[in-house]
Amino acid sequence: MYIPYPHWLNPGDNTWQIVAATLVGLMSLPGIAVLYGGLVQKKWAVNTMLMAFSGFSLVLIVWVLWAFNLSFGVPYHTGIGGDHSFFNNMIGHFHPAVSHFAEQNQEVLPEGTLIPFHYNQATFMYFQVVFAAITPLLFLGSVLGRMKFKAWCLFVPLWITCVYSVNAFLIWGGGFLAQKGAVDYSGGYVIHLAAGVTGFVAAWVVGPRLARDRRHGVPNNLLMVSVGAGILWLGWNGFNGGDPFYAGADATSAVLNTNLATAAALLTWMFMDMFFSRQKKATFLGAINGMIVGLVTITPGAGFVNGYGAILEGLIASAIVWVAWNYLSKVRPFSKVDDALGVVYTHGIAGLCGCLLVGFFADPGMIEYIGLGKAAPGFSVVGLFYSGSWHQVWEQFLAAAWVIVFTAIASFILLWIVKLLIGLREPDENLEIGDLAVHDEEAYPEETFAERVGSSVAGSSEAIGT
Amino acid sequence: MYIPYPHWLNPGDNTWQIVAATLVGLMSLPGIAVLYGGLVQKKWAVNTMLMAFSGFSLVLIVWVLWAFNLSFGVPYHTGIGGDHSFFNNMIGHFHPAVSHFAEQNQEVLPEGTLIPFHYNQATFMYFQVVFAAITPLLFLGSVLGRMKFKAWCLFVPLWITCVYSVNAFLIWGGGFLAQKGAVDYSGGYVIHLAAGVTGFVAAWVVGPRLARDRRHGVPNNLLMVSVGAGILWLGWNGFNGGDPFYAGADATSAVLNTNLATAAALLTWMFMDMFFSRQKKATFLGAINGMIVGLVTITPGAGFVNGYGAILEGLIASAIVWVAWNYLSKVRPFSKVDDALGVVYTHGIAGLCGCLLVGFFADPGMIEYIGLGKAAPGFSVVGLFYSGSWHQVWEQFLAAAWVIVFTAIASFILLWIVKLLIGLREPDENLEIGDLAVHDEEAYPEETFAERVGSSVAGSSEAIGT
Amino acid sequence: MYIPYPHWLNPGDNTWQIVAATLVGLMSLPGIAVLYGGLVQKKWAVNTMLMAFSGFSLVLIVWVLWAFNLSFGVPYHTGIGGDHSFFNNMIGHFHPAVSHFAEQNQEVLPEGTLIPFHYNQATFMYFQVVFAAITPLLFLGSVLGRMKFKAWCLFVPLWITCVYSVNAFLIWGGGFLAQKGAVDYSGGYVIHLAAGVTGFVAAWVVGPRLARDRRHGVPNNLLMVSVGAGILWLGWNGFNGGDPFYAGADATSAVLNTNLATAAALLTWMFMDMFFSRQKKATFLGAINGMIVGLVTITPGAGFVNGYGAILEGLIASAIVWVAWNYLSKVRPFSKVDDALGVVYTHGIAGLCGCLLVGFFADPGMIEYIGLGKAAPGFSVVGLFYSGSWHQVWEQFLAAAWVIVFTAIASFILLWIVKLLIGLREPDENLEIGDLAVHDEEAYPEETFAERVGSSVAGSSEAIGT
Amino acid sequence: MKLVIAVVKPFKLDAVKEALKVLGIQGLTVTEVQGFGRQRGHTEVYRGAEYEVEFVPKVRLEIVIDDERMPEVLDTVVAAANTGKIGDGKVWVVPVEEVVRVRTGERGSDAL
Amino acid sequence: MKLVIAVVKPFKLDAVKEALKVLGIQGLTVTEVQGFGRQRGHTEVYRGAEYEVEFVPKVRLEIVIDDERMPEVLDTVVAAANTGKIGDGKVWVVPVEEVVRVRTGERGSDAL
Amino acid sequence: MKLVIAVVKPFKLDAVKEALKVLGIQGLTVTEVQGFGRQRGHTEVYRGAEYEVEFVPKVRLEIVIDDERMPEVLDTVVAAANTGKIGDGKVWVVPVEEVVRVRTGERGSDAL
Ligand SMILES: Nc1ncnc2c1ncn2[C@@H]1O[C@H](COP(=O)(O)OP(=O)(O)O)[C@@H](O)[C@H]1O
Ligand SMILES: Nc1ncnc2c1ncn2[C@@H]1O[C@H](COP(=O)(O)OP(=O)(O)O)[C@@H](O)[C@H]1O
Ligand SMILES: Nc1ncnc2c1ncn2[C@@H]1O[C@H](COP(=O)(O)OP(=O)(O)O)[C@@H](O)[C@H]1O
Repeated sequence: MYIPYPHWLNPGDNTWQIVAATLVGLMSLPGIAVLYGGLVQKKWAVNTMLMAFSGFSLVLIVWVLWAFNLSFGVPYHTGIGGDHSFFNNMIGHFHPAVSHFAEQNQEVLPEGTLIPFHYNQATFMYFQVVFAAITPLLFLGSVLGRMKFKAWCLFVPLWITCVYSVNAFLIWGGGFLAQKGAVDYSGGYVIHLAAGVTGFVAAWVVGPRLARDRRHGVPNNLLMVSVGAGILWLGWNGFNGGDPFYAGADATSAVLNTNLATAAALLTWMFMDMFFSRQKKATFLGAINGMIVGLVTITPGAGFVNGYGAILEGLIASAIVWVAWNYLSKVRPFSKVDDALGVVYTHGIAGLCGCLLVGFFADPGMIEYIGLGKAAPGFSVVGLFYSGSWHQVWEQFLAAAWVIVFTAIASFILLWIVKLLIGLREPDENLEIGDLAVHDEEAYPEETFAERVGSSVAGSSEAIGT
Repeated sequence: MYIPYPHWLNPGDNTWQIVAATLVGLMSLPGIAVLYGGLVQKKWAVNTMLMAFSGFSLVLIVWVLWAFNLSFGVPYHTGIGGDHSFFNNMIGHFHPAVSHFAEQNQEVLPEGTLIPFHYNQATFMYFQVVFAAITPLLFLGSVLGRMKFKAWCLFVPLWITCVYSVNAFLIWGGGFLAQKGAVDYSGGYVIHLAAGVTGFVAAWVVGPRLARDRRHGVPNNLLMVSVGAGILWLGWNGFNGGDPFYAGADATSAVLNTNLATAAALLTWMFMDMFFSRQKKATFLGAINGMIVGLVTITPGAGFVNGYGAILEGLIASAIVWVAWNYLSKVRPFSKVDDALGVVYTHGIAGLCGCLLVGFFADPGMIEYIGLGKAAPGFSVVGLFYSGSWHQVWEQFLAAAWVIVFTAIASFILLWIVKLLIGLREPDENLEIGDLAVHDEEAYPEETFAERVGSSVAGSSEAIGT
Repeated sequence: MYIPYPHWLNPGDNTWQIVAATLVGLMSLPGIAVLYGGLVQKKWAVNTMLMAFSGFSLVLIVWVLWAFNLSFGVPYHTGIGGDHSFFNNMIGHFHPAVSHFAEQNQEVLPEGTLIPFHYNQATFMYFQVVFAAITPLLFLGSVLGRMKFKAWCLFVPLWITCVYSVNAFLIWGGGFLAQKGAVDYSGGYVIHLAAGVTGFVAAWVVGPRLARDRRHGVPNNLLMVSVGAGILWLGWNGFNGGDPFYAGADATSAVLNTNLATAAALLTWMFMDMFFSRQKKATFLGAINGMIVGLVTITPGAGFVNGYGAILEGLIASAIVWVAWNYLSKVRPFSKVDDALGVVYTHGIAGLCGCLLVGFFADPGMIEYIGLGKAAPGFSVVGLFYSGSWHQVWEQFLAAAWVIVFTAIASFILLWIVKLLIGLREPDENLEIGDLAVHDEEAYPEETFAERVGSSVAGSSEAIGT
Repeated sequence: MKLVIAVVKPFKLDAVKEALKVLGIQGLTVTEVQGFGRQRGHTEVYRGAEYEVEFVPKVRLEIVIDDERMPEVLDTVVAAANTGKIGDGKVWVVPVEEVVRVRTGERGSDAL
Repeated sequence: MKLVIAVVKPFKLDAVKEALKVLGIQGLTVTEVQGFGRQRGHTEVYRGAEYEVEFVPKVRLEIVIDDERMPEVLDTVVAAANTGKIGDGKVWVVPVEEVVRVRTGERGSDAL
Repeated sequence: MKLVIAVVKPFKLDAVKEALKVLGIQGLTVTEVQGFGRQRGHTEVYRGAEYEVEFVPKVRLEIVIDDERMPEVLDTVVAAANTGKIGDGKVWVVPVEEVVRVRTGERGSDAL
């Protein structure tokens, strides 16, 4: 006699988790690939897309071979300090996770979870890897149009191993910061703030695009931007909805909140463009910026705030980032670093806003896990507006400080290692040409002037006319 | 001790509902945005996409703040007539729905449901809002290429509040028409018929595009149309599959039927083009028209008809709309109103066909909810072909008459209000230029002739050559 | 009193199955439609997309009317040989499946299943039809740019009926090959190997594209390729994850493995391009080829191999197909047949690799269905590396031989029938022009030179200037 | 023979073409070009960055004709392309020493 | 010097270019254009609406050459571009008073 | 009057345009073209298939001017477009017999 799954596995939760993961995967491919591919200058579209596809692939392999256990595995004890010392709670063990046990056994987190997982480790690993994989694709936006392709292929695995894993373990893997009380519903710190910081540092270390490209570098295809943006928005339902790890009430509340914050942020940016920009016109790409800000801002608190909080967070963050985008960008160091797509604003500053705003808006009534008996009413977060206490804001701030400082320094070091090993920039003669020089391909090939080399025309007589 | 969800919540049903909602969201963004963005003239593609993204966002905010309870909340008693009078059953209470209770408590419909919902209100609210949000995007197709952007931003919230909510309450919220017996599985009346009527009225009130645009206004990108069309088709699995509100047998039957009707309608339109059009050629955009007609037609009956019914409905409606598209369009008033993308045909007439055809094809054997005891075999609808009675057809007809008349008049009034307040049309000098005049952006920017104003070329020495 | 579903229906499993099916549907529309639409020469993009949409639709109708029961219905007894003879186990009964019983009753396979299905037949039928429907779209890639549109509309239904149904029944429907022990997790034989073979035979019988097109036929839009490729990759989560038919641990393990093999294959192809190609450059379209090879290769074994196996399969198959693509293509018959997009390599050879590699890498520890009592530990497959026996390899080989030989011969005959009835090729004067000749449409219409015929400019005064 | 080159507003192409047809002109060649002149261009804004575009889309017509037809052709083009607004464009005339019809090899006036 | 302008069918570009190479022509400039002439255009249909396109895609070649090479170049282009079908195109010749090579500033024949 | 035709590298368009502005040139017309010459093209590779592209993108400027301005315009364009690298392009001059401003019908120098 056969059964489809063990008693601990719930097909509803398992389905939600894997579907949410698939939605997040779609955010990267084709989402980010074509969003950035359409926003970048035409001559760099192919390079951008290939970096997205290869970056995603590299993270997948690295993840199952070691980074997953570094991020969520048994804590690695450096032995420095006591059991609860930072250094004994900053990273997991180095161990692959690809055997049939690793894939099919029930997921268990070393430090224990409030509720045993309702699915196997493959589900959890896949859900987590799509988050890890999108992060480099986000900061890719900062270094478009000049970074050496090989350098990208080396930097991504290094960064995931040395930077992402540490932040993930500290905040999600039950590490030091988690123990201190900082919360990150689904990646405000680990993903967006870290991506913004890394992108900015990388843009600085790699150096700017050609002056010529910055002078003429308009986007190439706004319909493609639309394809990517739409997938990003709706894909985010999985990004934030998947993070309670169960298909419960908080998951769908997080989905609704995500959409509310995003709508509020998109409209805020659009109206600020209409009323405060020099042209006094609503712009499509401005609206998309606002949309991204909303998605990013609500990420660390999607299931901790209520609908009002979500709308307000989107509104506030969008206004802040709009101002930063239009004015902060004119002062050093921002004016000096060529962050091609402005990742430091739409992910860095927006992520920071979100992380801090949770400290204010978190509603204790938003129960992530229901508590019975003395655990009642359950697990939730209490923000300043409900507790009157600055505690959570402070915890959020400390974690933000850590992520910014650590990520900046570590990324800087890794970039230098890559620079010394193989160099970070394409040579100028390639920069002048773009995709055709680096990949022998262009985004929209023209057939009139291209002729196949040594093409066999076997089996077909040339037809003439037209 | 913690549990992931309350006893009344079923993770399978909750997952299906939120995933279905996400699929419907994708139909709007990027679906409709790029379908219309690719079909419209190149000079209006950006404006079209921005209207789609902003319209979607506006509905989200309006929905949670008041429109949700207007549509599905406790009936508002005008006091005119008795308890069952039309005026005491036409709209819900005005009340926001964004508190943590509103989001996390179990969904309950005032007039009661056959079966208590298996999920919280956030799930239901989000599922319903993506339906509300796509409706204005549908009639957007009628007013492309001339409507003032600000007017759009004002009309959409007004329309959702005054028109959509009323229709939704009357037919879905347990209102008068529902009590009378009209059925609408997932939006033939409330969404498609209403969108078709509103679009047509709006196209008339706003006035036509520039003669020049109508003379030269070819689509700009058929591959984009393909992206949007494909997402629309498969996204519709959530649109119709989500409407039993439980992941049961009728939900997946509705999905299969949706695909059957769509395939039949696509092929019917394609073959009619091949055999009856002047050119005697199959066309891609013709096939897409047929596809949309199929999707729309099956919507009001997806889970009430069986496979035969689905195929026949698609075939019949596609043939009818094909004839209307090619001939009715030549007679007044159709010949006089510039319905840019022909929404009145593919959504209005197709929706009407679907609403009426349910009255004929509904199969009592298609059980939406299983009845036990004397409720056996359960809830289903009986069409003329099974009952021999015109009853259902008549009910469907009455509801259609209401929706057409009410929606036309109400939309007309709202449009005039907007016209008086801020005007409906872009000035002609903007119409001549399009996106570049209204948003300072164009769909496919050209870099050769664009030069950055006051671009800092800091940190990079201009490279020469190529 | 009402209930949402019968006791045998599990909403979690039903949700997973229908969502997985929707993801697979998205792989075809818009996936394959725009992947191929972007890869083909600009002049054929519309034709390509219309063939994809119409092919998908034709299969849907044919499927429910007869092909589903031919593939999964009660075996048709030819009476030749005994009960277990090949001829009594090669095809199912001819019978439609569209009544309300067919849609809503619990799915049951005639030869019985290890575990009764947790959902109704509509779910299963829809899941299976999206697999059937994508197969012709795959081999469409071989005959692009010359096949007569009407011939396509006739060949697809014939092929599904006479070729697909037979392979499906033999391997999945409990037919002869299944009884012998060949395994195909989700379509290595039935879909990819068959598509590769059919495409190659069709390319040969239909004849090559115009020499002119082959000399100048560059792709037209690499961003569109990216859209299609991304949807293909993530959609494959449903393709392989759906095949245990329950949302269990093996389903999500299959999803993870699918992504691992794909990442490994993409990177392998990319690095081989960087180090072994003449240009020594990574190319985007090369990476996409590798991606497809990975997806195809893991398909027949996604849930039978573990993570190591998945990575190695992707690596090995990608290297093999890369060599075949670059060298085998230069020798007869490959050099003589104009397989436009190289389907015989990326689906044929890659599918074959996958089918055989299962025989080596299948890990008995990967349990698809858990066995209780003496059935413990459950159903799994044992490959050479675990059993030391060539048995499974041999079974896999026999099935491959059958599929190649039968599919090639049957397709050849069907093509000739179509050729005799209506011809297979567009006339040369149409081939010279492409979409504009066959459909009166082009992919990216140009408005400057197009003028509406007899356009009514009613209701609008021409505006002048700009 | 003469080569008349006219740079006019794109939406005037039909009008000019039709007017020339009336004159019995058998053929012409059109190029999409960008014009720089008194008519100022526009500003584009992408993600807050302003780009100045000093050029305006125009169409450029080339018409090879016999010397004696030059005056009427010139007047016809100017009349048909005129809107009275800045940016209407320019027409200029260049001498042509030889013309050949590729299909037949005919030369001179016969080639037109 | 002379400027030879040839408007021919796009798929004939290779042939013409190769033929000119044989003649030792060092360079030329090509523009994608739309031609109007005896060869009729086509009809496009989008969502049931018919659009008439009276223009046909062509490529326009510009070749600056020394006077004495004019005849052979003319013949070569005509021969290479010919298909004998309507729409093969036209070639015409315009006088050139000066030529400069930007890179070196060389003038006249040396600039070619 | 004269027609100055300059084929230069696309990224030199701004420089040339600005230089001409300084000279007080009121207008010009630009076309995106493909050039064939000493500067070799490139190879493109799609799915393993190699395609040779012998053409290089250039921009083609047309400037109608009064005879006496010809020398300075010629020198200005050459100076502004020069990078010293192969492929800088060519400039040639063609005689113009008549010019008309469509908007006003003005002829000759007044039309410029
Ligand atoms: N000197 C010139 N040489 C070549 N083309 C010119 C010249 N002057 C103007 N043009 C073309 O004519 C177009 C219209 O000229 P403009 O000065 O804008 O308006 P108007 O001709 O009405 O004064 C310009 O866009 C440009 O394409
Ligand atoms: N008078 C003309 N001036 C400029 N271009 C012309 C003229 N006549 C024809 N052409 C160009 O030559 C092309 C071919 O001419 P057409 O009359 O179609 O065929 P044919 O030259 O074989 O008679 C046209 O498409 C157009 O581009
Ligand atoms: N004889 C010619 N006729 C027309 N255009 C030419 C001619 N020779 C060169 N050109 C144009 O000038 C461009 C530059 O010429 P090229 O020989 O590549 O470099 P250079 O002028 O520096 O020697 C070419 O791409 C082509 O567009």
